[in-house]
Amino acid sequence: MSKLVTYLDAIRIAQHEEMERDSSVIVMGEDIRLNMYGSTGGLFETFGGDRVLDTPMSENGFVGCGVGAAMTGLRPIVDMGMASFLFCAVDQLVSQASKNRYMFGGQRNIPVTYRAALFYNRGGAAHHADRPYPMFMGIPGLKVIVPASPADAKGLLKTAIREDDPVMCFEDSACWPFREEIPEGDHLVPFGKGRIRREGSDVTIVAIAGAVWPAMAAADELAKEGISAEIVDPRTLVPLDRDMILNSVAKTGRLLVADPAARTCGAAAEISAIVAEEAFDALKNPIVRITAPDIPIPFSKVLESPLYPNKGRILAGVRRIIA
Amino acid sequence: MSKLVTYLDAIRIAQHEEMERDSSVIVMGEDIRLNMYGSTGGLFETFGGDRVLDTPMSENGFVGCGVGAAMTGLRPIVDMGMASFLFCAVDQLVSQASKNRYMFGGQRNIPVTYRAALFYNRGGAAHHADRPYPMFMGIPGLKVIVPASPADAKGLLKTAIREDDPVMCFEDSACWPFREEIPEGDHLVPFGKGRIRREGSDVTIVAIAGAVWPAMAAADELAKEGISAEIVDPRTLVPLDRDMILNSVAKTGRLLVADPAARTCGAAAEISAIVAEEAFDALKNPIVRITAPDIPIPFSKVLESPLYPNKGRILAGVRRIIA
Amino acid sequence: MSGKAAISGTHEMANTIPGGTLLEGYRRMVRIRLFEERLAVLLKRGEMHGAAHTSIGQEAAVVGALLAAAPDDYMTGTHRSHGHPIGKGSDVGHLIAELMARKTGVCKGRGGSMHLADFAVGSLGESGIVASAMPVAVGAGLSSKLRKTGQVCICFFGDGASNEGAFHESLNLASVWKLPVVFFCENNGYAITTPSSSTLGVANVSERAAAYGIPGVTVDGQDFFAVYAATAEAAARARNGNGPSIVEAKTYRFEEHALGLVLKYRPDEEVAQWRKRDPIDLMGDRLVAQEHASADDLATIRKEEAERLEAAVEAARKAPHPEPDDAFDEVYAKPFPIRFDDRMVGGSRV
Amino acid sequence: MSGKAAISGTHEMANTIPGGTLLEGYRRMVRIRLFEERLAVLLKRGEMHGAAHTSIGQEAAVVGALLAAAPDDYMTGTHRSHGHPIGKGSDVGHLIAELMARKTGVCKGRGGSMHLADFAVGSLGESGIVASAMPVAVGAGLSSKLRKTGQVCICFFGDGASNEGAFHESLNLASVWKLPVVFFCENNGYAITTPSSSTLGVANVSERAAAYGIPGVTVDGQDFFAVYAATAEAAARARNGNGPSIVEAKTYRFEEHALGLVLKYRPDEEVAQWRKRDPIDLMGDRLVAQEHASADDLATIRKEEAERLEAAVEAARKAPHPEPDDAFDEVYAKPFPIRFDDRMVGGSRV
Ligand SMILES: Cc1ncc(C[n+]2csc(CCOP(=O)(O)OP(=O)(O)O)c2C)c(N)n1
Ligand SMILES: Cc1ncc(C[n+]2csc(CCOP(=O)(O)OP(=O)(O)O)c2C)c(N)n1
Ligand SMILES: [Mg+2]
Ligand SMILES: [Mg+2]
Repeated sequence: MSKLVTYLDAIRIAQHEEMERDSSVIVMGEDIRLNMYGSTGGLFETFGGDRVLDTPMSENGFVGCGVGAAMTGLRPIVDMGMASFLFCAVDQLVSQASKNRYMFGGQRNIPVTYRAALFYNRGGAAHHADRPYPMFMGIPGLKVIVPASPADAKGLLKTAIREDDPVMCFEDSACWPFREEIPEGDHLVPFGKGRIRREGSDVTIVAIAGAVWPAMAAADELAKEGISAEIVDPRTLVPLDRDMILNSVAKTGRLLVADPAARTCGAAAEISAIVAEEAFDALKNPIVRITAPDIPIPFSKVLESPLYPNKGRILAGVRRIIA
Repeated sequence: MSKLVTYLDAIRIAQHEEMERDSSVIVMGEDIRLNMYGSTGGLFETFGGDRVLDTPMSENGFVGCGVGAAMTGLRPIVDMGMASFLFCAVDQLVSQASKNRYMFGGQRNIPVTYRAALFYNRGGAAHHADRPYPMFMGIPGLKVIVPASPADAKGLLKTAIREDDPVMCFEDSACWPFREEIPEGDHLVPFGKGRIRREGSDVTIVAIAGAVWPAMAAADELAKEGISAEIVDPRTLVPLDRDMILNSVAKTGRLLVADPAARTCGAAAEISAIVAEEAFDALKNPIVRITAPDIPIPFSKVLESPLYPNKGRILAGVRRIIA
Repeated sequence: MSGKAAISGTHEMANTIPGGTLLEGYRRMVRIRLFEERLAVLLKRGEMHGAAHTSIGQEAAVVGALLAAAPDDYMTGTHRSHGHPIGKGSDVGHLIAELMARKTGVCKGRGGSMHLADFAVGSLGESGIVASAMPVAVGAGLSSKLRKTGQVCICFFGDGASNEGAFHESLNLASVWKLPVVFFCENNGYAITTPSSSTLGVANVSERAAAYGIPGVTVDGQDFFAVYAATAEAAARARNGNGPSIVEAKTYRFEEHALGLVLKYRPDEEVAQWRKRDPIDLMGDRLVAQEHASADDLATIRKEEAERLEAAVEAARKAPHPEPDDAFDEVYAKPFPIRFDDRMVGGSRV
Repeated sequence: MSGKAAISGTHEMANTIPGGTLLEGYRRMVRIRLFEERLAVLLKRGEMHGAAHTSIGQEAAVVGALLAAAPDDYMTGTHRSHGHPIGKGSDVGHLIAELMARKTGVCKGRGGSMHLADFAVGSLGESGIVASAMPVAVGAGLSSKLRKTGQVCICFFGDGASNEGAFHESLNLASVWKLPVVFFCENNGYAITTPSSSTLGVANVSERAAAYGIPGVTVDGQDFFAVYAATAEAAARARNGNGPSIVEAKTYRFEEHALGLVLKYRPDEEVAQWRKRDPIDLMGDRLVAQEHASADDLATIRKEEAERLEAAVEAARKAPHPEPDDAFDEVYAKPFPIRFDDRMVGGSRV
């Protein structure tokens, strides 16, 4: 059985199903009872105030509260609203969530899920438009997921909630309105398994989060010119499906990485570095990164909209390596 | 004129000279008046309590205080103690220090310097041993420097203090005891200019911060085997001397990056990705990264000491690409 | 003003405010109201984009506090901060141009609604990250103390913001260093949908002053006179080297959290009750009653301000948008080229 | 206990503490003292490494608070936290093994002095990042409230920590959610070299309770009885659903901030005065005076504890160090291979 749902609703459904299944799952965050951000509708009405908590504006506090609750028998989902607010809570994410299990000799699991929306390309300006997942990829002990479609959003988030490790789920607002048929019930997408969104033989495009869709559009265009692009959606960045990427590059000999985050030390850099070390012999051409540039995000749409990977930039990138 | 000084003392001297030169330079941080961390000796006695401020334990607060002071006529040096404490202040670093200039249309410069010690390989365990500069390299608007020797520590820090942008200076405790002759007085090292610490023709080793020294030792060893390694110390990570790295690789055709930070999305990944895109044609072999692994830092020295780049690991890495 | 928190609002000093100041206060309150009412229209018409949080209903708190400050005093804002630069004296022309994302905007179209700053009038900027400008305000206070300029910084924040760690660290730093900062809370009872009664352990934000050994006072935020008096006292105290205080204005936002949002969390009755205490009407009535102005004078002010706004909107409409490559400017004071696909951009542009 | 802060310390309830508890209290205080005195020796001899912050002088605060808690109550520590797990009942054997970086350590040699945790006795762990365990304690409180287990969490923190944003957010969250947390401040007057008189705007940390509408009390931290009584009351209150409180123990660390440090910031006279009020001596004298024990009984306790420690140190010396590849274990509950040079490590090891 499956039905047509949006990305945002898939996230709501994943939470609803897991809360129904496991009474230790709770949700906390700012303004979630009234569904301010669109993915918590009905949770308060169904599961009540003990399990759906509106928090004060204390991001560091409630992020750490999630860790403590997770170490003592609950399985919290912490709704951060927009990813830019994560910066207020980095200490708890790094010093507690990511380190406690290891540091304490594995005495306790830390089954907590942090959800954060990537709210870029919406005229939100510098304080709302961050895409900070690379920062957290670099923190050992965290897992990082970036679903690009409704079915993956549901399946990955459900896996995250059941995972016994801290997981950061970055939800790309560029994908919010997309609809697709998604499997009902226990649809679980495993971590560390990417998805070939389109098979191809001339160039591998690893596309992250919302960049999957312009990459697909670019592949359509390239097909018309007789260039066959393979689109790899890693879906989870930590753990990363290295094998899928390396195998694809082994086949195509060319790599472009499209990523809406900033360039320096980003996910695209990491993927490029893995391939430059482990699939070098297969590579026929330079590895191209199509990312946002290293600047804060400006308010003006004229300024902002060219900054993220789009079909045109991805096409131009591919043409640079297939000359 | 020059004299023999330690890395830590070079940092003290840089601050002392700049405070003498410019009365708008102030220093603030925890326990600096009594020189807790070894690099602020005599400042309080010389410049008094108005310019040398012991702060309460409020890292986010005083990091932001540095921004506000910098926007209104002062030139603060904010002493963070150990780099692990930066996690408590990420919001002010990201949301205020890095973005305000751009966001406000360039109305004000933000001449503030943040100093933080990299305190690894000292049995400090997970909460004291972080090397988080990659996190800040990914934040547009910040500049990031990593001096490896006393003379560079002095010259880069003096430049940082005079810079009209927010600068994060990461001081590698592995380098603290090193002594060298350093130029007295106005010794300024420009940002974005790396330093070839040793010329060579067979392989380029880009070594970051404390990794410079085991890389030099490895190069000595390699020389005995007839392998000529060029050691590039980038000195500043943002801006990065891309040309020096690309030119070196153009000459040697091989690249190894040695970096004490964690692997994923690190400085080594960025340098690898730049080269894989911009010097691909010169590359004869895979690019190797010798970094710390993606784990929190354990307390035991048996566990900790192998984790960072050392001579043996660098040698093994070079041998993988010069087979 | 004392460490104890109590709604005062009737204050001796309120009767000594010069008539010119009062009329200017009325004018700036009207200016804010018209400006923000206009934003709703611009947004609907697609002439503006992004989130916009209005101060409609809170104008007495905003302007009362800022007219009590000196022209060269500093101020930091919040996400709900069109009113603050206007209250501080900024020109509506370059503010509206900013909101319409024009190159002529006060931040060249890069800031928008939540990131207005106008250093010419002492506005050090706003923050879309709640409470995040508070440490910056402390830094401005430190700077004016060390440079001995006598400037005070008015640091605006909301009831919700008072639960952030940045609030605590800022208040404490300013207290132990006796910095010239007035922490001005616009307590409108809610953080988006969440009532402050459920997120603060205390009834008044001013009670938190006790944790820092500084004075805190709560005043009627709909009453320009009360706000002005309390802020003037706090600013004088700060200027005299006696350190910071909290001034809390109990107020209400008449509109939604942001333009365009519709969420049901406030009883209709509550909204209606507060709307009866429109700060502009209250001020106007008192100005007429105290013979500072006639009803006609006030009408003239409103007309002038409407015309000023109209002209500003027209000018902004005609003003150029930035060019795409302007995005790479001014990231740094001392810039270097930034890689964007196969181009290096921004480096030589300063 | 009231919202007002005042040194109480003489408390009705103190006279009702069972004799067995008192003797166990004395024993654990001695255990901490001997343990930490031994660390100094081990460190000097190179049998231990890393920073070690001792509680010597603060044992009554540590043990008084923890014996007032139930065995299955939770606790979070600080960087100065050998005493906390010991006070909560943890075995010195696996603690000393941890400090000597052995595989048999309570954290398998990965934690060390600042990261002891022993979930078997409710110790949820310490934090080398100051104040950073406080939000974790709040989470434990939330968990026990929602799971209805009746467990209280004793959250230790220092005077310096009370200036961190994490303190504020933790206190406020626990207050508005009425969580069963006792925020226990060991106020030893300094954060490393910095006196709390220069970093807090208030004389007592307990005064900060006013900002959250919760009770705060200050007691004599050298007096086991006073600490026990105040904590027991706060814990009972928490357990009954009435929410958190601050209990502040005014105390002193007799030694330097950390073993091996030498910095001059405390007047000799001050140190000497406090040393006269050694909490173990004070407790011992009172136990004898109240006829809970003879001087010989106490000597026996000290001897037993010395022997216990000796045996623990010996066992740790003989215990194996971890193997280098153990470093890659237990980063995750559900692990994946981690790349280290040209090896993939850790993935299959759980
Ligand atoms: C750190 C942070 N968390 C969350 C948000 C989302 N947010 C924007 S405004 C707001 C409420 C602010 O409440 P308050 O401080 O009372 O100001 P008001 O909106 O009532 O003027 C929230 C939760 C944010 N912008 N920043
Ligand atoms: C966030 C953070 N900042 C700074 C430090 C360095 N540091 C370690 S202990 C300490 C002082 C702590 O003071 P207090 O909370 O009073 O505890 P005490 O040491 O007196 O027991 C400092 C500044 C740290 N570990 N963490
Ligand atoms: Mg509010
Ligand atoms: Mg202390």
